[in-house]
Amino acid sequence: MPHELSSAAGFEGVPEELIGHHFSSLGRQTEAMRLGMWLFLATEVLLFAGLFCGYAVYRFQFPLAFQESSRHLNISLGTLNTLVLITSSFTVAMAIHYARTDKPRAAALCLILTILFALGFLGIKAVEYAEHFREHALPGKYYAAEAVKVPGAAMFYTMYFLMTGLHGVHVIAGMSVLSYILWRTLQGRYSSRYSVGIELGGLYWHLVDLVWIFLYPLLYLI
Amino acid sequence: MRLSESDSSALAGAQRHLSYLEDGTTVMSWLNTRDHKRIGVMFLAAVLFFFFIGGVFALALRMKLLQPGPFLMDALSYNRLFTLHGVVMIFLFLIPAIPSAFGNFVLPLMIGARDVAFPRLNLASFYIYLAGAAIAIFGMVHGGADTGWTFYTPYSSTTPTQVLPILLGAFVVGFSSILTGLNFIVTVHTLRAPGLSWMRLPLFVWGIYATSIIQILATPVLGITLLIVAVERVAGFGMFDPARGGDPVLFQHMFWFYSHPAVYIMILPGMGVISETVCAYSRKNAFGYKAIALSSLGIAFVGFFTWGHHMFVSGQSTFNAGAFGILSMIVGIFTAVKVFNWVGILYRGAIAFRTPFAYICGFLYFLVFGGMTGVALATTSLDIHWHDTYFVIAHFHFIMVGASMMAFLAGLHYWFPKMFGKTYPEGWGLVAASLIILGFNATFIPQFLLGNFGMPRRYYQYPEQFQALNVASTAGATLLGFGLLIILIYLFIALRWGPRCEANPWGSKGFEWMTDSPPTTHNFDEIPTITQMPHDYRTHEAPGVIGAA
Amino acid sequence: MNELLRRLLFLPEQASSFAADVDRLHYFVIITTFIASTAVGLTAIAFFIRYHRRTEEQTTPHIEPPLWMELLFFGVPLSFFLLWFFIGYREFVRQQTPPSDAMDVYVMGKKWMWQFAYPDGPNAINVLRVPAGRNVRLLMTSRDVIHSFYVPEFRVKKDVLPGRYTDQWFNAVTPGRYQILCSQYCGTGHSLMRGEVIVMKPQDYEDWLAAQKHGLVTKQDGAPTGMDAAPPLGNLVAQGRRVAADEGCLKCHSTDGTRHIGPTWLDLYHRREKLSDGTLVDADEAYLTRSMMDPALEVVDGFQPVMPSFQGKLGGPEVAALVEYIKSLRSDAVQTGPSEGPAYAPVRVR
Amino acid sequence: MAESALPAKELHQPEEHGGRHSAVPYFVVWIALLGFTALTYFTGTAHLGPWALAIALCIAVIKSGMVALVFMHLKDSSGATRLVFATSLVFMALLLFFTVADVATRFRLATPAGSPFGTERSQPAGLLEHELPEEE
Repeated sequence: MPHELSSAAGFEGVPEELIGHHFSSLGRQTEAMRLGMWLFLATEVLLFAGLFCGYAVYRFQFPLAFQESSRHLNISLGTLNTLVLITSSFTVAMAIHYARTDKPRAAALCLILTILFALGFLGIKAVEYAEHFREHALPGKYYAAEAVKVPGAAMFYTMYFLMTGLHGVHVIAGMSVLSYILWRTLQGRYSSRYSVGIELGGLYWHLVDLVWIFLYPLLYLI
Repeated sequence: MRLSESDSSALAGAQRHLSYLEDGTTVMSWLNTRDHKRIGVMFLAAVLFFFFIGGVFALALRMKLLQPGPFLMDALSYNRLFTLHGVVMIFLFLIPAIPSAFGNFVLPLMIGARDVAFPRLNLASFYIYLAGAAIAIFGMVHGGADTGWTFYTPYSSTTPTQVLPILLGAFVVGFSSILTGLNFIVTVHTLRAPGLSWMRLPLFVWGIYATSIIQILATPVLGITLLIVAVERVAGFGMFDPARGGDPVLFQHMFWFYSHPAVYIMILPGMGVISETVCAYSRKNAFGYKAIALSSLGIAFVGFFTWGHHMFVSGQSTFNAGAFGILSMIVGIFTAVKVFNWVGILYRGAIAFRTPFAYICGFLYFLVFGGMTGVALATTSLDIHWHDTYFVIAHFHFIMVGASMMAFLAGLHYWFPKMFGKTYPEGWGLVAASLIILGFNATFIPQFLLGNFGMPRRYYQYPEQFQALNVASTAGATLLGFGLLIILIYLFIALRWGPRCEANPWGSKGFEWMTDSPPTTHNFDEIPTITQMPHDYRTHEAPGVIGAA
Repeated sequence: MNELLRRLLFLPEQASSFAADVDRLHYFVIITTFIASTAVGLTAIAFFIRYHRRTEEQTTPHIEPPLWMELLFFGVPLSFFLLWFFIGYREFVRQQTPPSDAMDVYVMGKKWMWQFAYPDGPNAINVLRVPAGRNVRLLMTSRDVIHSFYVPEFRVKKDVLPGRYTDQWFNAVTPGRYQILCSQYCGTGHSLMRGEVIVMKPQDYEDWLAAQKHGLVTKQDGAPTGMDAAPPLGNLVAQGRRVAADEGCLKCHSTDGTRHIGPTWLDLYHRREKLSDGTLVDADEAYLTRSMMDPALEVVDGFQPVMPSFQGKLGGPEVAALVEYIKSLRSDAVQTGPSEGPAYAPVRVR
Repeated sequence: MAESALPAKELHQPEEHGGRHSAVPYFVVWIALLGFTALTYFTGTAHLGPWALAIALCIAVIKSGMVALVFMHLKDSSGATRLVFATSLVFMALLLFFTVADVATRFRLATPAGSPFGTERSQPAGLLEHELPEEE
């Protein structure tokens, strides 16, 4: 029988169906779930790699258009969005911390804060999109903005909408994962003995924040 | 109280002697199963079904090519046919075949685990595969795409045919591939039996592990690429639109970043099966075990560096062509090392010539022939004449239909007693194997010559001088199709009325033969402790359960 | 030896300067591979026979390969592969960099036809005439999707990309007629997109060029496909401008955006015109051709139906040239139409 | 259940998360992230020319490193998970490197119209007809 790493005593009160029949101990299963989640995060990284690759190629081919167009983005809203997402990443980390130290109420509060920050992020994004639609700074053949006439500007906005769009979809997915976890936390499911569920949700949200940390300078600043 | 080991075995005591096939025979018990063995069998059935459909498309194409002019069908349906032949054969048969069907069934048995790491995820990946296949079939029924399985833009984003369902079908099937890969990596990392170190893992597990790495790291890039083309078709703006400065060659970069490692997804599990069966039938330990295992990982990683050799003449820069050319040579080495080591296994072995062994010979011949033409293609200057001609088609069919399908058939026959507890008729097996090997050569060697002659691929009508070779190729194709039909028939008969066989008919010392066949739902009564390498035939002692506690 | 192997492998004629070198590497690779694989095959068969299973209970020794053998398995194939690669890549670079003294020919691939234009004048559909023994550089682009210019006898092939140039060169050695094939899938007509390279003796080529210049050769080279018969001389846009001037179109239609008796032609292509009866129509090729032939049918709002019909006065090529001319009249806004090919201009690139 | 040798490459179990887990590192990282965001904002908006991209990417890498190590507990998780995250970044870099290398070393006229070193076609149409300057 594999060596029991964590003390046997630590598992009282853990619901029966949590340990798969084929896992010898809870420690091994948590480790498996973490490894599984990180593999899933690797696929998300490579999903965005496709878009970053497009951005790199077109920035290389149309440097003037990319610089001109990125100056016409609303930098203050972009920075605000970055602060919102970083703080949401902080609150989700605190939520996991509270769950692990048996304070489910505080954990639930942090999760609600995180979801509100996410909604705030989407709201700010919606304001920016509305502005783009008004000044016709739209991707591909819909591009007719007067501000930037350099060829290749349409390509910048194609990349802008593809990247922020896909990131937005991931923010929405992250919010639904967080609200599922919020519901589980309110049920008192997570404790210092079993907290892998909230950890995995937190990992996904941190990845969404990681992607934005790279998107923000590439699109708004340079 | 925590579920201790002894309790679980008492729990399983009731169904101790019920094999996984008899343990619940309602349809729901199959559709809602968590058992990796049942999911493996369901994948096998789905995969064989799509192999049959792809095969029918292939024969239809070959029939049309009997005549240089219009014959049997118009240009558009011919283009749709070869697109669907490509999509079905690659996304719905070759990529899931060995990893999802045999990998699901045999991997947990080989590492002494009761099941894969995430059984529910395993079932979800089967249903995602079916959903993707359903979307693709919906597209096929509504006419199907005429873009070729490579979906090159700007043709794929401007053609009026039904490209969107096929794109989304491939996108969804990609998820199933990712989830299977994820499941296997975590299983191998966390669920190995005690005493089973990395250097004692069976070579099939190495093959599946390397394949899963590729599935995890390559499939998302295909996902995003197909998504962007779908957005371009639906919303009208796209990253690859040449009128806006978009770069069609960028699509090819991102597509082949997935599709070249995908061809290694198709061949690596096949190499794993061959490593197992060569050891089993020559009753010999794996000669150069470390070399074969590490070259599987080598192929998995270096395979990501070589996608540019699909684009030597596509407007890619000369510098890049050189870089990709050298790296393609390096990835070719790992296959060469494996072939030499497989032949080394036969030295001083006790070779029993059974049907799977006939498939092994076919596999080695086709892998060497196909692999060397691949190396010849990678010498950039020869590729200029050969690219997008029938030479390339013959090259990848030698590897896909030749090597990978031969390995699939070898695995199917080798594990048929393990999966279903029945034996297949040996005589018919050898007849079918020789028919297939003969038919295959007659189909694809003329295509090599067509390629040399200069016939481009995907040609509905071709200049007259190519007709003779095309007729020869079609004749070979019918023979190949006939050979495969014989297999289908005698395997089905063996499944229904075949004689039951004993637990280890081949006397193989692979770890998966430690349990009885077909195995019980919980695989092992006691998780075995592994104390030696697989396929160790120095002692004669009956290959029963090794080191059971 | 070369001829025997070439015929054995069904290789087409070696009609360009580097075809022979390519085939020599081809033979080297094929012969080495056959020797190596027959050796491996024979050892395998020898093992089959020597070590077949004698008794069911037979046991076999545990053999591990010595390190030198593994390095041999690794080193020998690697050295051959790298040797082939260096020979091949040197040849590839030679094929990919056109010599600077090459004669330029502009190739435009369009859905299912090839159009060739020589910098100093004549252009032709599907037929490319080149002098033997002369370096010829092809500057290629596509009007819609990716095509690929492939001449098996010259061992040359290069994809033709929309919206940008790709180039390749060859030096046709033996005069004759060789088929051009499109080898990148481009739709239903992909297999019919064939052209012909006619390699002529230098003197014949000069005579042909001179004849083309004076427009003596009325018959259009090669069978013009119904879709797009370009007039024999000059490119389409210049031709369209000349027809518009001769037929008096410019008396009523301005080309700089100012309103005149008729609507302006600037930015007319793909503009949404509001007709007098209020319906909206997209000014595409069909609309432009219809309004030339039957102007009274669709009159743009705010203009008088005074335009005469040109039915019977303008032939197919003239209408096509006029449409091309109208399409080329675009203000400097970012391109909105499909990716148009480049105007044919002498491009000096070292 | 006999005590038996661990599988050679056993994943070491992360130390038990008892009560002694403090929240201080999270606050520190949060403040640091806000600081770096401000830093990247100022370096970004100040026109530093070619260096802007490099600086912005370095700051982004530092920020994402902090989030990954502390917030995502990569610091104290097993070797396998770290290996997975590292390989995904390596393969992203691989895709970017070869694709941009292709675009950078391409035949000069193969880049699209409109890019600074694109075809002459990107100049206003009038310029084309004149004879090009001889020196290239």
